[in-house]
Amino acid sequence: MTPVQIIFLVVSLMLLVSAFMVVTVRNLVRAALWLISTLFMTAVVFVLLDAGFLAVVQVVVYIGAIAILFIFAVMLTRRVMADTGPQTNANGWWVGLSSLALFAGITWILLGWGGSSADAPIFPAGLDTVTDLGMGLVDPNGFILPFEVASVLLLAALIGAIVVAWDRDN
Amino acid sequence: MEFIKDPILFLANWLTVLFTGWDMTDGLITVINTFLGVFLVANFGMLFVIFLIWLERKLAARMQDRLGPNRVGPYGLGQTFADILKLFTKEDTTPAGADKAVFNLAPIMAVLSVLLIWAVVPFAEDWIGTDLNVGVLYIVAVGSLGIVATLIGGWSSNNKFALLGAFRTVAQLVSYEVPMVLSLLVPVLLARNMGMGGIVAEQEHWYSIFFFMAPIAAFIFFVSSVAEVGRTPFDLLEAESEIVAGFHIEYSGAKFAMIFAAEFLHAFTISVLTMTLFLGGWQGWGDQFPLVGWAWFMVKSLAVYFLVVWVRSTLPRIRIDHMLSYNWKFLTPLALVVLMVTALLDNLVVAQGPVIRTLAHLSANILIGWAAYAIMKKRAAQRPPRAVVGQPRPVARPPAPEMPAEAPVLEAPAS
Amino acid sequence: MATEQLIWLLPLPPLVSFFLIVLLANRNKALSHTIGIGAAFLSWLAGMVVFFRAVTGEHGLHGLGEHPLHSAMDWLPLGDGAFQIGVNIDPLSALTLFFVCWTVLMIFIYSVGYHNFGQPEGEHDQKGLPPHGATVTDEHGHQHTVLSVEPNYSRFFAFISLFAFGMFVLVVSDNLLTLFVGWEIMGLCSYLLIGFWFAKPSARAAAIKAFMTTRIGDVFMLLGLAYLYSAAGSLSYSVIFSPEVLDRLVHDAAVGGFLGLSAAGLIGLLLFIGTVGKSAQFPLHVWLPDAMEGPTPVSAMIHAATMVSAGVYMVIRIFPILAAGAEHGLTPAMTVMAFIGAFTALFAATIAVAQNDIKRVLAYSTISQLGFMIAALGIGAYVAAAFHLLTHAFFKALLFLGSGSVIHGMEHGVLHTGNHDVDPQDMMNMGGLRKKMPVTFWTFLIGGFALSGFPFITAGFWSKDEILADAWAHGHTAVFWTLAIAALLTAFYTMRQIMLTFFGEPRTKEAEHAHETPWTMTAPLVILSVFAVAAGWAGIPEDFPILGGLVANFIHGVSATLPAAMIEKAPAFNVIPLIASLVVALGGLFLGWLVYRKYKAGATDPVKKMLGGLHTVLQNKYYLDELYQATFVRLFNWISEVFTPAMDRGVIDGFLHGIARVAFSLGGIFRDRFETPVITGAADLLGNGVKGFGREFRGIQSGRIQQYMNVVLVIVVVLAVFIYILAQV
Amino acid sequence: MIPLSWYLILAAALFSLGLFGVLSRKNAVAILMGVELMLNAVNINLVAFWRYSAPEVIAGQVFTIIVFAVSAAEVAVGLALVISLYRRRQTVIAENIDLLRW
Repeated sequence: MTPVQIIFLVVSLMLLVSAFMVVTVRNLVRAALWLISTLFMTAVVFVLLDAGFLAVVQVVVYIGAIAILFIFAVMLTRRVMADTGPQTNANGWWVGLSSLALFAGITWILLGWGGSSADAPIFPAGLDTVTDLGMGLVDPNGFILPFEVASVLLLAALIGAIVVAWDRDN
Repeated sequence: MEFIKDPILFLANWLTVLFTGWDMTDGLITVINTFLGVFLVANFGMLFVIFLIWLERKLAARMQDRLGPNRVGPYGLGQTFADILKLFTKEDTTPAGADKAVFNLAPIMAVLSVLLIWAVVPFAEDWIGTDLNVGVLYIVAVGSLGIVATLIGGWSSNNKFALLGAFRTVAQLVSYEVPMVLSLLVPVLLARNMGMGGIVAEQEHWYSIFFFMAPIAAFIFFVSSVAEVGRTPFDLLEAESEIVAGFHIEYSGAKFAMIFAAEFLHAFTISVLTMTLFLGGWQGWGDQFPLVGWAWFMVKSLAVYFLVVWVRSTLPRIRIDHMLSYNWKFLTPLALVVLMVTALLDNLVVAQGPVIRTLAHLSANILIGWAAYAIMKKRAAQRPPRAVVGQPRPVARPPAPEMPAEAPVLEAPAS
Repeated sequence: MATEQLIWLLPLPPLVSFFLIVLLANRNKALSHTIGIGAAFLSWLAGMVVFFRAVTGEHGLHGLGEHPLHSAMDWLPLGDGAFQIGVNIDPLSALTLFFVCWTVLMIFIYSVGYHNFGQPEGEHDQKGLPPHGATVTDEHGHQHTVLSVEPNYSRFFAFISLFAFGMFVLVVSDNLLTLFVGWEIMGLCSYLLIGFWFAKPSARAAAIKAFMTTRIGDVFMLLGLAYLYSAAGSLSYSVIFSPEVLDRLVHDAAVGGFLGLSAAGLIGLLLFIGTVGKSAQFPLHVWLPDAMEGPTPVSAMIHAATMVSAGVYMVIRIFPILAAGAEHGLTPAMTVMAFIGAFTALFAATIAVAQNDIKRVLAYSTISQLGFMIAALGIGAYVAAAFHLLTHAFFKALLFLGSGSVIHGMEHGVLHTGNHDVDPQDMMNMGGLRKKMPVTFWTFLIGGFALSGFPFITAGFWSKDEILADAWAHGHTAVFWTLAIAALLTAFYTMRQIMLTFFGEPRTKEAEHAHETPWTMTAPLVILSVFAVAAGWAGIPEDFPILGGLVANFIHGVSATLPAAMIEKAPAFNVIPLIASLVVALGGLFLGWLVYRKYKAGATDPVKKMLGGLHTVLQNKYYLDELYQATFVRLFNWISEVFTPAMDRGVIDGFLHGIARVAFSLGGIFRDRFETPVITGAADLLGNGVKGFGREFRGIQSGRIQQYMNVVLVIVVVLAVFIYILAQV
Repeated sequence: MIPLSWYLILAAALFSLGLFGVLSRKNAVAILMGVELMLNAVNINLVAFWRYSAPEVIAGQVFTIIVFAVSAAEVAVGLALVISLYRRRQTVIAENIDLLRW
């Protein structure tokens, strides 16, 4: 066990525990806080994968925007702050079992796949992924089309969200 | 001399030699050294806050024609320590019905979000926690943790005013993040670098500091940073006269102290960031070695901090709708225009040498500023005049001059 | 622009103007007449450009016959090839275009004044009635009754614009079909315009009468066109007037050996009947005097200068067909034309003598003058007919507009006195207007002298003299003398009209208060009077003593329109017809002056004294209207009454009802035997099946999205396992 | 070093947890949180494959960025829908929102 492996295991454990809490706790604000923890841990995983830029973007986008939106939505959609009663519907057990089956199946397949035990290649020295990413996103031969489509999607979502949530009565 | 020029490096080298003598592995030495560096930076920040609080109180007092703290210690320097002592000895209350874990988490996150920023602040050449290549983005990222802290602090207090404060937090902080990020991109564009060290290094001449190239961006960044901190005139999230104290109404004792300290430290942090991004960071005249750089850093930062205090102690709080429309209808469009103009213009003039580049950017900024001013003036003229509901009435009127009861009869009427 | 393109575009401005006014400018009087006059001006401009380019072109007017300005395009795809329409300017159409352009533009301008543009709206005016005058209060507080603006002002300009379009189409077309299209557009417009004041019963009746009467001619004309098309295979001038086609037409017997005529003869006769209707020749002339119910510009231009000229134009145009085979004397068709034309000329002239309505005199005079032209054609005087057509168009338009101006002045007087019993059109009520309306007087005098054929100066003299000379030269003495007497009568009634209207003392208060008309009305009069004089100089015979050859004889170029074989040299100068025309013109005028020189108000009309009972007959137009009423109208009424119950209700309706009944019972059988059991049954079965299926399975649609996804998940897992096992085996 | 399979198994676990949340939670907001977990699992996979197969090719990171954008859009619209729903029907329980049933 190298220190990096230990760090990974600790981070993974925290990530999975947080995720488990997200889907099980009754109090939705707490679920949102656990979600923040999950997202933060995901950012750490990105760092471990030498994707620092993505880690920072993960924090900006998910924690800075999405998680706050979640908390806000939770607060806006209730009369009383406390959650009462079970937050799981009648399918809970079935869903749990089939999810577990899915996880087991994927894991089994992964373990049977030779490529999954591969080690990472040495990270090329002097590789500036931020610049490469920036160039790639605006390169006509690269990913400019998905980039533009994504921006249009965001614009549409922006307008759509405003229109949907517009309180026309007032 | 080596020590004088760069005490940090000297100490690091000395420690490395010492630990190697103790038969430690290289990895462990790096870990210990890094930990010591983190400890140093964090404690510098936390301890400097004590001085800042005194400084701010003194400055505000001077501006408001008061004396300020002057009892404890020379010039009242010990006042803050007395306050700290008082806060730590107060009862640490938790409201009934509060979400306890979250309630306790909020102050920690508040301090955390500010302290994390200091990881990328370049104090001097080579004196930097970590020169992330996405340093500017990192600042934005950890800044958003502060929003979460305020939000969950307000929510977990189980108090209506605290929740209102939390809502206002989201409205204000999330909104002002937009022009802040946009204006942050201007130095990034000019430096062709997202790292803080790189941005400072780009401003090596006095005429190439980014304040001269992008005064409007600096202004936008400064204003939206003040709003991010939530200080006057943007202190709507704690507005004492409206929602008593906003999100931290239920906090007391050490937890309140943490929120309080985080706010002051944040105020200084934005001064540091403004200075670093737009005023050349640790660069200055004279010999360049880290200790001098650090001195320049402190001087410039405190100068900006003075501005922050000045703003706080002179301006009144603005209304919430004004706050939002100022952001969305003025700062954001302006930041977008400045960003686009800077991006296009810099491509044209970057090869012309630093002086011409600065002049071109400066004139473009002046043009944009004048246009923005003209547009605002026109729109202000178009606004329908406000209905006058009543004339201002003095509370006390001077007594009416005594009038003679009847005009004196000068002549007897002719009979 | 190429001249051919210009010819194509020439008729369009009035059409555009019609739609613009009808659709957009209906409410705005000034805009309406601006559009209308603007369009007329554009067409006038185009017409002038085309005219001068045509006559000064590389071949000149004489060469234009062989090389007409021509352009055509495919229009109606037929079995083999396509029916072509096109434009064509040869000497005849160039000449016609010239006077049409001028008179149309003048009439547009004149209408502005005639319909009292700029005057207030009358209090009692309503659409469909002539304006009754408006009461205005001047600055002194006096109330005056003044002329009021026409309520349907815009509509008038729309209609005459459409009318002008029809006329231009007729003139520039290169085939008889588009000519007929323009012809019928004008027929429609004449109906609309005669009935312009449709609230007047007399106007309504006149409109219907005009429409129905000309329809009789048009039906025959259409028959002629159809026959011509089937015989010649085309309606284009260039084809039907080619020697081969003419030759074939002459030598083919008419269909069914009709009266022993040749094909050309029968076609010519049928087309000529169209002209009889359009140009108001006996016996279809009855509509024209009644058409005077329309506004004066309408009567003037439409029923004197242009539309009736169209009939003559058409008959001149088809002259090669009429004259085909005329080497052995006149063809039957020409004989008929000569007879009818001469008879009409005399017949209408006699009626005109006894009329008192200023416009009716002119209407009968028009009929008479058209008779001159028809007669001229009948004796083969092609050039003379065209010449008279040109001059007559100018001076008759001038006379009509002048009479309109007189009536307008009289209406002014009527409004002044307020005595609405006085008919402003009755010449007996006039007199002495010479001093009141000087411009109208002088121009009317010029027009009247032109009509009378005042020697040497006026256009009418030269054209009428040419007809008489031709008649004499070709030895048609009967025609010659008939026309000479008609010309004498013409001069007489013209002088009578001038004397009654302008000379002597005013016979009524209204005449005393008559007033000169505005410049929009007098300016066209002046311009037209110039042409009424000058148009004649273009056709002075070359061998005329002294005057001959002073001005190049332009009119003879028109003969170039004819096929080369038919062109005849102008007859040599002969003194007898000259003396005859001098005598009849001057004598008629002198007689008129002599008889009416001392006419006083209230006195019996001297003509009546002279003619006695005959005068009554003449005044009642030989009782022809009554005769038609008693014969044709009653006959058709009787036929209708007999056939309506028997034929319409019994046979046609019965047949239709029978069909309906059969279809109804068939429907019932289908419904009961097929529709209900088979189709409805199958559809119901399907529907009920789907419904039942849905009822059974709807339970799985719970509306809970998570349940659906759960099902999806389970199925995915099961499928994955299944596929995995399958892959292993 | 860390084998690729660790990351993949982590992502699989995160994905399954997210799926469980999506399918079992009553509250619509919580369902959206589950969706976010699943998207994060996808992101971990993408980045892991990028790092382990070809770090020079930037495509893996680009896909992640696109997923960020999509999830931001999804949350914005989804939460707007939930709030709009709450205004009209006073509930955010997914099971009660069954207007589209037989």
